[in-house]
Amino acid sequence: LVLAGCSSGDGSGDATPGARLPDDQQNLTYVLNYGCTSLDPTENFDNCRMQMSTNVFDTLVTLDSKSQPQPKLASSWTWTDPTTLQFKLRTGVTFSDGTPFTSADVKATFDRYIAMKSVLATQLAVVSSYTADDPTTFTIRTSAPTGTLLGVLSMIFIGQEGRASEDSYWAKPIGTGPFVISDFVANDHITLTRNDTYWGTKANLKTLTFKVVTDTNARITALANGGAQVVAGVTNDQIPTVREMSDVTFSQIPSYTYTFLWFQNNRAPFNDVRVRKALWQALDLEKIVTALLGETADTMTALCPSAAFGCVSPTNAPKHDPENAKKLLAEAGYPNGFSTTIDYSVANTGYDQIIAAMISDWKAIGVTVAPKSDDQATFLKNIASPGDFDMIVNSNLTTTGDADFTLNRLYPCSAKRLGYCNSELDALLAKARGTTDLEQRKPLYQQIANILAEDVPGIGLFENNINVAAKKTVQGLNLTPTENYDWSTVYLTK
Amino acid sequence: MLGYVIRRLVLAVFVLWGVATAVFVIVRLVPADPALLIAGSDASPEQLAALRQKLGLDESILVQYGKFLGGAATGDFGDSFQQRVPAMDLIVQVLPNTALLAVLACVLALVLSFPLGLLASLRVNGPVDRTVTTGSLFTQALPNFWIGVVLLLVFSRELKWLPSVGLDNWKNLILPTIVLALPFVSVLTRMIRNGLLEVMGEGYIQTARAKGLSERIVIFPHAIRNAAIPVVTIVGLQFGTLLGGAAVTETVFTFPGIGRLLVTSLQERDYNVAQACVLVIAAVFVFINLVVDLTYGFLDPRVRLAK
Amino acid sequence: MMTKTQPGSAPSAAPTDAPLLSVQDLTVEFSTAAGVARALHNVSFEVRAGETLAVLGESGCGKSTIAQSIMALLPKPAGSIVGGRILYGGRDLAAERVPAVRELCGTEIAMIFQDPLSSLNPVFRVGAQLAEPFRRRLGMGRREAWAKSLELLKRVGIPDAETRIRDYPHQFSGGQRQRIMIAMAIALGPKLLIADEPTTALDVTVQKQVLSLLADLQAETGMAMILISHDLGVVADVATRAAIMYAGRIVETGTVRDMYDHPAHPYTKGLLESIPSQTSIGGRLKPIVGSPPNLLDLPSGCAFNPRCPFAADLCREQVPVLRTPTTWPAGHEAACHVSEEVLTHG
Amino acid sequence: MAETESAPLLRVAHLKVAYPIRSSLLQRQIGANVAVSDVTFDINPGETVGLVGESGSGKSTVARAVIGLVKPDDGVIEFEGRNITGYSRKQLKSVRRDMQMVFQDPYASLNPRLTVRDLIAEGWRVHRDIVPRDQWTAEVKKLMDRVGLNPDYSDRYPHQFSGGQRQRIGIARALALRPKVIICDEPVSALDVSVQAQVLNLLDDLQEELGLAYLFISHDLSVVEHLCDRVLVLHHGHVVEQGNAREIFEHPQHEYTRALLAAVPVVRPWLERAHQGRHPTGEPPAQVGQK
Amino acid sequence: MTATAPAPAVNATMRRARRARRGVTVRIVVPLVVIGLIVVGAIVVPLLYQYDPLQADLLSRLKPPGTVTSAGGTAILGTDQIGSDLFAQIMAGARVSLLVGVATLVISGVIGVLLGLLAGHFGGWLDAALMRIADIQLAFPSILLAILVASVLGQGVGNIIIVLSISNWVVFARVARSQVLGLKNREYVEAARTLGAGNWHLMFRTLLPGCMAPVIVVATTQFAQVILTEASLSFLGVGVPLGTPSLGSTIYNGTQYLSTAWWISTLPGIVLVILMLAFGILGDALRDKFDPRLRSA
Ligand SMILES: Nc1ncnc2c1ncn2[C@@H]1O[C@H](COP(=O)(O)OP(=O)(O)OP(=O)(O)O)[C@@H](O)[C@H]1O
Ligand SMILES: Nc1ncnc2c1ncn2[C@@H]1O[C@H](COP(=O)(O)OP(=O)(O)OP(=O)(O)O)[C@@H](O)[C@H]1O
Ligand SMILES: [Mg+2]
Ligand SMILES: [Mg+2]
Repeated sequence: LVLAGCSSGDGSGDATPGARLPDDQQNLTYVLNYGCTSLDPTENFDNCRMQMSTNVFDTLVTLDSKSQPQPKLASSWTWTDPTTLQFKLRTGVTFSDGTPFTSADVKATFDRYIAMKSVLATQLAVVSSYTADDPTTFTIRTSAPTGTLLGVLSMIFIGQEGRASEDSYWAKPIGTGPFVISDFVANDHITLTRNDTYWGTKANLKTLTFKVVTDTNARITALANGGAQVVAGVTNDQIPTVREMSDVTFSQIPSYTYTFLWFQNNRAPFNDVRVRKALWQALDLEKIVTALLGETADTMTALCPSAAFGCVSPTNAPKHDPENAKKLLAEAGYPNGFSTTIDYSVANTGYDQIIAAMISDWKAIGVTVAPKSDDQATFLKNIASPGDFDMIVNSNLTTTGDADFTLNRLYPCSAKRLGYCNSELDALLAKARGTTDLEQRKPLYQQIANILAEDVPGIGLFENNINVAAKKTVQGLNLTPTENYDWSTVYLTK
Repeated sequence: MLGYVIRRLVLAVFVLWGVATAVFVIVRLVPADPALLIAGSDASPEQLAALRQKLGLDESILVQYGKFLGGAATGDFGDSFQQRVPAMDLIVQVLPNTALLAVLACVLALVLSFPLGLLASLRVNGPVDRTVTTGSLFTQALPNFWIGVVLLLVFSRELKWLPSVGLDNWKNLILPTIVLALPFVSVLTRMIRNGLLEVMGEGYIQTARAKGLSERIVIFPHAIRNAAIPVVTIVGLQFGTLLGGAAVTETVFTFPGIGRLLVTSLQERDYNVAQACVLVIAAVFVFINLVVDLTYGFLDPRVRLAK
Repeated sequence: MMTKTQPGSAPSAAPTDAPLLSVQDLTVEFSTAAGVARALHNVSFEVRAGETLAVLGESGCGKSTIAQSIMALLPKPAGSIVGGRILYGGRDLAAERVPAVRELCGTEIAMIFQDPLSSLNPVFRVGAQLAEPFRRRLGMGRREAWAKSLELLKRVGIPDAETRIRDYPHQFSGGQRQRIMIAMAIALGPKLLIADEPTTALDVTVQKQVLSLLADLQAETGMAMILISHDLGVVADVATRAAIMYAGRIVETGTVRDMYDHPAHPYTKGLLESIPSQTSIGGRLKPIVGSPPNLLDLPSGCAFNPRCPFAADLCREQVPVLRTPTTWPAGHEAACHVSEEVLTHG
Repeated sequence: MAETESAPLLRVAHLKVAYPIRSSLLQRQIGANVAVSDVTFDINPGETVGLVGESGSGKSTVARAVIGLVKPDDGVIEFEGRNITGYSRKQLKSVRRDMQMVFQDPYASLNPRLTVRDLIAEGWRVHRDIVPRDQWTAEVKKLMDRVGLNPDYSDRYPHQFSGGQRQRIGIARALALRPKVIICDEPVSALDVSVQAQVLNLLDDLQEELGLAYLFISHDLSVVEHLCDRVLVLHHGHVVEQGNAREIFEHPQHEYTRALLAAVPVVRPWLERAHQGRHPTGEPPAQVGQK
Repeated sequence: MTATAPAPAVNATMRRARRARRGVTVRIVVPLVVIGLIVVGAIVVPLLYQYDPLQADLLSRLKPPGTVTSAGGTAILGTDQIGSDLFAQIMAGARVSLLVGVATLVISGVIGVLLGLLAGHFGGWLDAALMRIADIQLAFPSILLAILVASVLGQGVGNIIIVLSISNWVVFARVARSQVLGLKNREYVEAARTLGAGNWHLMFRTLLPGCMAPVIVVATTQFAQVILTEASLSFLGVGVPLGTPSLGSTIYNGTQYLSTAWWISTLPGIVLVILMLAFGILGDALRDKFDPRLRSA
């Protein structure tokens, strides 16, 4: 299904799992490093909603580790023509409240997603119509051949017909998944209990608690004193501490999360590609990432993370070269550098250090950059279309695991996010999306990556790893690059 | 007495109206779009517009203000933007936790500071006094988040005696209570010390001594009762501060309290929840201080009868 | 309660031979930011049972300090007894530990203070404060002590005592508060009552009542009294003997009548002449020139010499001792080198 | 002594002052406490009028009303023929040059944070035309000399002086404005007898030299008897007796006046006989003073 | 007590007196000296070190006290998470903290005392209105203001001063008002009135000086409070921005390294404690000095 994790830590050895704990002790707490404000996956798709929805809902299909679609609520599907996709739905599935699952539920869910006009809805914009032909058949027609459609569908969580249009339903939803929500306090915790009527393999855990802990010390402490069994978001500086704990395994895999820098491409001096390139060449990202993030991140040159399909490294990426950077600046008419600002959100802990390091590098080529930290809400306002900033640093998630999701959303002229426009790129992006054959899409993305490296609308800074520390008693956890894990396979041993 | 309470309540309503208006204006002055926070930076303009309409943010400010005041009067602050449940429900979830914490911190502070203050005042300017006053200044000088983290590392991580996050049982209350009480102990200790010193110079203390009462009795009912009067006032004010100001401690210990709810609702621009939090905190504050003033009258007959 | 002396008007009560209280060479110092002030210097006097001794003098001359020394009420650590003895019932109170002296307070020696409002605890009912000596010192029960308090209140003439006993101090007038203070002081039947300016805060009509109350009580119980005052009239009303103080020393002592009629110290004479009288109406008063000395910076010799119209060289060099000047009757003493030369008796 | 032919300097007629009783919260007036009512008297230039009465009888209230610190509820106050009753603070400013006050408490009535020089010159800061600024120092020294203070001490603070000296500073401050009448609210009550005599003599001398008039308030009858030409006896806010000082002390008419006189402790009670003549009904004051 | 006893007793009294007297002076002088040293350090040290808070030296991160950095210098107090010299950073932080404290106290003190004077002097509806506003301010969580100002005006030292001033004026207003109410009926204020003094004269020449002693005492204690509040603003993400380190923000950033690099947060914490202790002791000593009842002791 997905990449197997949970044993890549060096000190872990091959643990011979102890005996399973009895069922009434199968209670696991997973500490999250991100907030949970709402559970509605149709509105937005932040980490928390996706994590929770993955375990409470089912989707029609899921993507495996090689981004290949696999059946879930849909037992099979066929492209009856290049723009028509027909699903056969699984029978005998019920929601956790006992209502049976039918194609009407799928249709109602589509209605909801489209009505919410969220980002996923824009991904669904190619869908021209959808019909519930009979209780077990669901058909989607698109306006053009779409290679990414199944990827998008892997993120559509199927809700209940009749109630799917109500906000209150999604605030504490009922799904067909292996777990049921029993308690939710925003930004504090979500408690899931096993769905004993689940159609598939029933979950091993009796209860699963997602606990929001934003303080780094408290997170590790919870792991140390038994307050939690699994902890996400171990920072680089905490890794030695975690490694020292004898009953804990530390695991890392690449994720779909990455951190990037944007220029405001239509604002001087960033409207000059030489300036943008100079700022890139000034950065010794290798050193910054190694020193500050260590194993928790890898440098990148593309604008989306290499774990995702199509996110290939450009062949022409500028190298760290302060001398050349100075030269480029002089050519662009800034022999003595200039002053500018860099904007970031205080919600992103750890950015302070990275930004200070980058500012130091830029100072070496004569560019003075003032840091400007904003409260998350203000930051969002600044980066929402049309962006109001000189430079920003932010992180993002290629949710679908496909380059199209990130690149086609942010960099076409129509996106108006960072004042960047290149019609050649637009054409390539459209072409890549229209291509269903993965092998044919790959070279297109190589071209796209090269154009982006040439134009430097932004800089890919680093790809974040998933850094999870878990007690050795936790078994069966498969880490995935999306950070949404299927907890139904997890169980606790003595 | 009843008339006094009624008049105080009238004033309290005025104060709460002021707080309500201020919070209403302030949350709306803060730039940022609540819709954007719900839907994320990638949301489409259509989605944002629809959200704003749903949240009632497309209405004129005056209409919003009218609705807010009208609702607030009946305890209905509208739904949380993010969670789509009544804002009041969220507060009801966390307020008792914070209240419990605040009460415990007050009790702990009083229990510690009375003997310390007394001891210091009895040995004024001596080594004990110096130790107590310097110690109290010392604990007050440490930022609470620092103490919080240190306690967390020592008692939770290293010694594994106490849990570090959440509120599952009484053990979760210990560390936050200590952190909240520490600066309070310092303030109270010094207040009690200074109050006692002041009172010990009063004529009635001389009278009590001249009656031949032992020093214990001179201090115990005579001095303490008089010195307690300003202490009660401070406890009232501090209790209010504890409610609203526990955000830092609650964050360190991931404690589900109203301080954290207020901070996150502000960060999320969840106007209704923020407004409700501020008003509830203000209401508790005003109420506590009313109670304090009544207690004050109870402790000091001159106040009650001179009303 | 002692009944040694026969009832009668206090000033004429015959003193028994052995003094009840004997203060000998009492010296008290206060340490202040500016230096050490000697508030009392070799002060000696005696009080006999049934007798009233007045201590007279201007503000700051050390009157209250005497009272505080006897009652072990000197503010700690600023003030301390550095010399002399306070003999009471064969014990030296100056050498006893504070708790030991406190044992005597209330039962043997009691005290009332100048300001009756600040001397009552504002937060307790007067009944409770009155009952305290009974409960804490005699171990009486609540009810019994309360009944005793009520009796006391009636005795000092608080009208409507049954209801007023539940009131708080601020609900009483100044005169009434002072009566309550007196009630509290006489509760345990002390043998000696020290009244530190008991009427200074009261106006004349009330003062009169309080003074006669004190006189009546004294007549009834035969207790001795030290009346501290700066009012020559009040002293004459109440006391038989008086000690005049100046800058921490007793400068003259004797019977009130003899002292007023034939002062043996220029200071006493000056005081008496400063008072407006029949003869001065419309004319000028004869004040003592200058002002009282600073205790931290006393003049050499007689402390009064800079203000004294008769000061001779000797007065500036040598501190005069208390003595009976020739032609003055025995028991009348003054600390002046030149009493005989400048003042006359008879 | 000036007699009634000439116009009085100060005329007070039917003065009534009530202090409002306010609710503690909304500051609404919920009642009034009548402190004095129907008080009528004159002060002629160069005359001393005494005001006696027990504590709380309204003596200070009369003084405060006359000098304009409280607004009368009824009655007329005329100064040199001008009705100053309804004067605003601004209008009163001119009157205050001619009418000054000396307070009871020499400790509380001097701003502890000002030097003697500043205290005395404070009035000139308010009334800028009296003494030009460059002569302040010299004038202050003159005044200090006048009231018997060492002019070298002009840079000292009040706490560095004794009670009698402080009261002299208070008098110098009042004199600085060159008033015609000084209201003395118990100026010697807080002083020891020896110092009291000095201050009384000073007041006497100043009156002779400068032709000042005094409204002299005291509860000490012997002082009033010594100093005053005419006396008003105040009881519960009413004037119960008024007239020539000697007359009243020798032949008190009102029962209250008699009680008051009888309560005064006599320095030499053994000379009681002499006093009997003055107090024909010298009985104990009964319970008059008690409320 | 025997006749020979007095001599040692005199000495004991004098000694105690001298010690007490010295006590008060020492308790005023020593804190002032300590504060002075920190102020001088805060001005001089960052200059000497040519300290740039944004200068990262990634090879010398998290080095313990006494380490030689990659640049060749010795970091006597170690380095922080980006390799800055901690000593220089602490001193620069003290500079920011002191600035915030002083500026806040001046602004809120001036406004608060002024309003307190107005309320106390004029009384009536003005007093009632101002005191209700004060109540509103007290009942209002200051974190809200902090977030407002941080979002509208951005993060910055100036904005923190604004926030803290707004939430601190009430203390001064209340102290000044209660003091004025006490002074108002003092005879010396009446005396000024009888001179014909106007409102301005009464408020600023007569009442204001009388308020200053308690205001100064309150100021010293508020100073500590302000610096600590600034630190918690850092904790909540609305404190001083990156590039202007305050003591509070340094301590906060260091808490994440408490278990691995204790010095980052502990050393500035110690400096903060020393500073607070100095102010606290100074405040208490001033209180003792201004309190006539304790003066003679
Ligand atoms: N606690 C103290 N510390 C320092 N000096 C003191 C203290 N108490 C009294 N003194 C000084 O001792 C001297 C005598 O004071 P005391 O109170 O006995 O005077 P008094 O005669 O009672 O005056 P009054 O008539 O004003 O009550 C005064 O000069 C006073 O300044
Ligand atoms: N500011 C005030 N508010 C209300 N009542 C007052 C005020 N000042 C005085 N009174 C009342 O007015 C009455 C007269 O007071 P006043 O001060 O004039 O008396 P007095 O004769 O000067 O007394 P004393 O001898 O004690 O100074 C008293 O009953 C007093 O309680
Ligand atoms: Mg005294
Ligand atoms: Mg008066």
